[in-house]
Amino acid sequence: MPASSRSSGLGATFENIVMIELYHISKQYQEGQWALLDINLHIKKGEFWFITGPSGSGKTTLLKIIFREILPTRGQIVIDGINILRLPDHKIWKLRRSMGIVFQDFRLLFHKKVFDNVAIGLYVLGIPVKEIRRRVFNALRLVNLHQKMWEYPSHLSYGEQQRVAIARAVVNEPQILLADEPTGNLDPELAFEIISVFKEINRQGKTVLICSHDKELIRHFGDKILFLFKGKIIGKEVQPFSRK
Amino acid sequence: MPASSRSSGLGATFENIVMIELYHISKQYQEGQWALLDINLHIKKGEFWFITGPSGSGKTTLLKIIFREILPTRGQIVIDGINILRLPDHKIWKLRRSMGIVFQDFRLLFHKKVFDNVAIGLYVLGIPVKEIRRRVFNALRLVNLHQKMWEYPSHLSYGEQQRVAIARAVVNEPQILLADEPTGNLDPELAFEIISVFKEINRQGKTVLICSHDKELIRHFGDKILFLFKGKIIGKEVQPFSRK
Amino acid sequence: MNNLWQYRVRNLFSATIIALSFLIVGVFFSLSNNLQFLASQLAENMVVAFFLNPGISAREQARIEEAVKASPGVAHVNFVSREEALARFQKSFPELEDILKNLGSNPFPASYEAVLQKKVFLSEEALGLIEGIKALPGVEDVQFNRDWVKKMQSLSRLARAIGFFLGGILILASFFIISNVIRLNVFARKNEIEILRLVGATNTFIRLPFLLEGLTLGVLGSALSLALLYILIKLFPLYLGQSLGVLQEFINLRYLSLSQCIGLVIGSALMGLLGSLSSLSRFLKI
Amino acid sequence: MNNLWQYRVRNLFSATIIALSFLIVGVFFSLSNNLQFLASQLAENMVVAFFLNPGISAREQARIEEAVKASPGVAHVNFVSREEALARFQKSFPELEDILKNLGSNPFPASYEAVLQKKVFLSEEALGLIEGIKALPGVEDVQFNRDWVKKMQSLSRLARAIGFFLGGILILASFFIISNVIRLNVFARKNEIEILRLVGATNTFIRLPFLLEGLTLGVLGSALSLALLYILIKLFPLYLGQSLGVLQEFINLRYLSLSQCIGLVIGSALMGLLGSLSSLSRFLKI
Ligand SMILES: Nc1ncnc2c1ncn2[C@@H]1O[C@H](COP(=O)(O)OP(=O)(O)OP(=O)(O)O)[C@@H](O)[C@H]1O
Ligand SMILES: Nc1ncnc2c1ncn2[C@@H]1O[C@H](COP(=O)(O)OP(=O)(O)OP(=O)(O)O)[C@@H](O)[C@H]1O
Ligand SMILES: [Mg+2]
Ligand SMILES: [Mg+2]
Repeated sequence: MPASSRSSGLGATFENIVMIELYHISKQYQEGQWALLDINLHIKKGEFWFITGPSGSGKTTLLKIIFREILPTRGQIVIDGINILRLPDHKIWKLRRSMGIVFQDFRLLFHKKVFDNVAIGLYVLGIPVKEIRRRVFNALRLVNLHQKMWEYPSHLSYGEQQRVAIARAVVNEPQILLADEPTGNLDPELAFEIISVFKEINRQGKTVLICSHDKELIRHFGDKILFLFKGKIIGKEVQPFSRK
Repeated sequence: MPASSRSSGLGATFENIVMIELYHISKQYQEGQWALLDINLHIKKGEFWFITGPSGSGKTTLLKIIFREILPTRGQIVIDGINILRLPDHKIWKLRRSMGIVFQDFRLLFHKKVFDNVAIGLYVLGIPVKEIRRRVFNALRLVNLHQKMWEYPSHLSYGEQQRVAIARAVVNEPQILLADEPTGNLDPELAFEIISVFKEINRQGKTVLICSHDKELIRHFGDKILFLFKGKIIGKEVQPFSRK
Repeated sequence: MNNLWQYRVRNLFSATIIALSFLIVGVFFSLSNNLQFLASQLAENMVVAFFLNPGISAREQARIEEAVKASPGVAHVNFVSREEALARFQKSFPELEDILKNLGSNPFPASYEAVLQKKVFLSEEALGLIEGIKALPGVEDVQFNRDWVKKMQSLSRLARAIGFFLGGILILASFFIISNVIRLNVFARKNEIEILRLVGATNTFIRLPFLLEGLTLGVLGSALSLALLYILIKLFPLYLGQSLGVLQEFINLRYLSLSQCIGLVIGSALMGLLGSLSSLSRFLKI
Repeated sequence: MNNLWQYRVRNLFSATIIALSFLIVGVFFSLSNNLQFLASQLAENMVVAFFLNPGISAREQARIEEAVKASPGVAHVNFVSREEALARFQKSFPELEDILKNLGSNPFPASYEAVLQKKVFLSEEALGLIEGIKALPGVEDVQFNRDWVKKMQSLSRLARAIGFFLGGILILASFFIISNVIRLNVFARKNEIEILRLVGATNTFIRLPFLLEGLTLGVLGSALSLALLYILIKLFPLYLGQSLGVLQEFINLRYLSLSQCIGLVIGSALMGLLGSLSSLSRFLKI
């Protein structure tokens, strides 16, 4: 698969183009309990969003639906013009190659070295080894972990593992970057640095969505903030002139 | 095993008795890299400590050594008068029954219900079923999760899973409570509540050690604070008259 | 034990593998049994015939009879008169009737047929015994199929060798399988074991379920294999149908003896226990 | 393929199980081969003897010879004169020499011995053939061991039945084992598969390694089993030693034929592929 094909239709250069559209999205894991209820949201290309809300309010569920890891019970999602619910299973990989995600539970491979954990998304694209090495090193340097490249994740501290997950998500330079509590296990200084990295990526035209509880971070970086509570949007804060 | 035996020698009622003594503790996972270096620390019974420091500074390593999950490279640890490094493997269970721990990665059993995850420490003690049910319910109510008692952990949000881990650690009413970043995935309000729970337990005479990055929490609750950096103690803050 | 049910798919699979492997052991035990049975049946039909001189005196004949009967290892003795010998020959070779009719006198000698005890017949001491009697006056000739004796000896040895050889290999394989199955189970429950340790479970508390599991798997596997073997043995002749009437003696398959069954079950139970122990000692250090 | 090495312990274990199971299939194929060989050898020694009237005319005899030789399925024909018949009898029954000496004339008739082709001998048409020749004038009697014919037929059928029955069961079992081994492997790499999906790997990219793994396991397992079988067959007689000289015909074990070996390898390769596919289709839905 040529590497260029992953940006087909997604790499449009217009500003103000809508990237993620959610229409009446609801999710019910179990009868009678709505993890998400009637979510409507339009996210433009190049925007930087924070999603916040108490534990169990549906933040992770929302990210998983956008990533098409789970399907919503109701509603439609359009990403870069494509209704991803109509996408057949064997074409999901096209969508996935345009996105990077940092899961709340990291999902690292403990029997593979940090290098391979980060490189796995590049292997899949069939990129030459030299190029892979360069890109992985750069991604790890962004999160200040290049000196642990040849360690196993089980030999890392929890915060270091989280940074590996972040490196894996950004190494592909995806159009859309989703991050679920990416600084939950980092000290405030490092958290600040990491979000700056996301901001830098955002400045290159990528769309970024971050779930976070950290009020200070949100206060400092939040261009656009979505407040969730019990599965519902209870507020949006949008700065018309963001700091970017 | 009668339930009472677990507090043998550990439930002394004197104040000012030393509970945890660390002498020149150092830990080297790999040649040349000291995860901990010459840590000396005396923690008295009924004290409430925060341990803080940047990612990778050795907080988790310190807790694991106290819990005797790993052995230090150098130094000695005495817990309630017993040198735990001299404790033979087949007697570790006695030490463990006097401690509760919340791991940074939770370590829940995903094929067992929340109830069983919390109850596992009580099963081991051979406590009657009725009593187990009562205690588990109370522990889950403390972390505001009693309504999810019969769910599987995989059906919970990340913050909810963290609360299950907390409930499991406190259900035994251990003499020593260790918690590694117990509020990393919780919203500030809930984090506040949870630490209040720990404070309440501490008020009953138990010794509590919490690792945390959260400056606000530490500012609010911290009687005694230990600052780690690159495996060394770079500071201690001790309020002579703590708020308890 | 709880866990046996929890991982029922994996454990069913394991029990099936174990049963299969024991079934193979069982098949060969049963084959060996059948061979032994066939051998013993053939040996029972084996007799040594001492032909008497036509002109033998009554005293000499009595001495020979006594000597044959007194020999250790002789089960019982038949006297075959000359008339009986003739009648037998006529029955065996009806196409030679003409020849016999043309004969003036009965050419067949009388004989004592000694039926030897199986264990004696298959042993070397039979030869000495026979030589001794052959030396008596009045014994004209001795007839017995020494080749058959040897073949029977070899066949019996072969059966035993197959039994030990394949049995040994397969029992080793079964041990290997059980121990690996338990290891997989321990491995699958690594997390649970770890957490049990963390909450202060004693070693016994952690190990007991696995030991019971190994025991149960062993017993279950062997019981299943015995049932399968029984069905196989009962169904196999049916499947082959009527056409085998003439092969009756070959396919009259016999099941394992009770003591063999009990031995198999106890053996596999032990194997299950040992298999668990060997896995546990490796995985459950701390 | 990388993963074959990464999980070498588990895969070695798997290959061993598969090899063991194929070994059993191989043992029975080889047993069946040996039985078939024994049967064919016995069949080759089987003849039908047509006894001639003592007072037969030369023309009648010529007609009989012609009829026997012209019969389809007759491999070749021997003429046994009366003198030869007598000589044979003397050789077979040396203890009856006295009787024969007392005879005035040679009581044995001359005969044609027809050696039948194996396939004819074991078939029912042999009977019709024999009846036809028996009806010719000058044929006094026909002798052939119909029982032996039947036994051979049954034995051959038995061998084939054992082959199909046990072979079928064991090949099913092997398929089950391979498919489960691959399932375990897929299961063990669930996390990796999940992450590959997350980073946008195509289905082919994910499936190919498992298919190759199943293929390799199948081929490895069957090759290993062939090697083991060879060793078993070569070592077994050695182990039994000299004592079996008289049983040479039983233990002159034959290996599988080349086409059977190739069949086994290809079959197990296919089995590996199918086993992987069946596991993958269940686990790799999305
Ligand atoms: N099992 C291990 N093998 C090798 N090195 C390890 C291992 N565990 C931890 N380390 C290293 O030891 C150092 C301290 O790790 P530790 O987990 O104690 O940090 P921490 O303070 O808990 O960090 P965090 O806040 O990120 O959880 C780190 O540099 C880490 O890479
Ligand atoms: N697989 C599942 N099955 C059933 N219920 C689920 C499942 N996943 C999540 N839930 C429930 O859905 C609700 C929302 O979960 P979600 O993980 O989206 O919360 P969150 O906002 O990410 O919380 P946190 O900050 O604790 O991670 C929770 O009440 C949770 O219990
Ligand atoms: Mg979440
Ligand atoms: Mg840590």
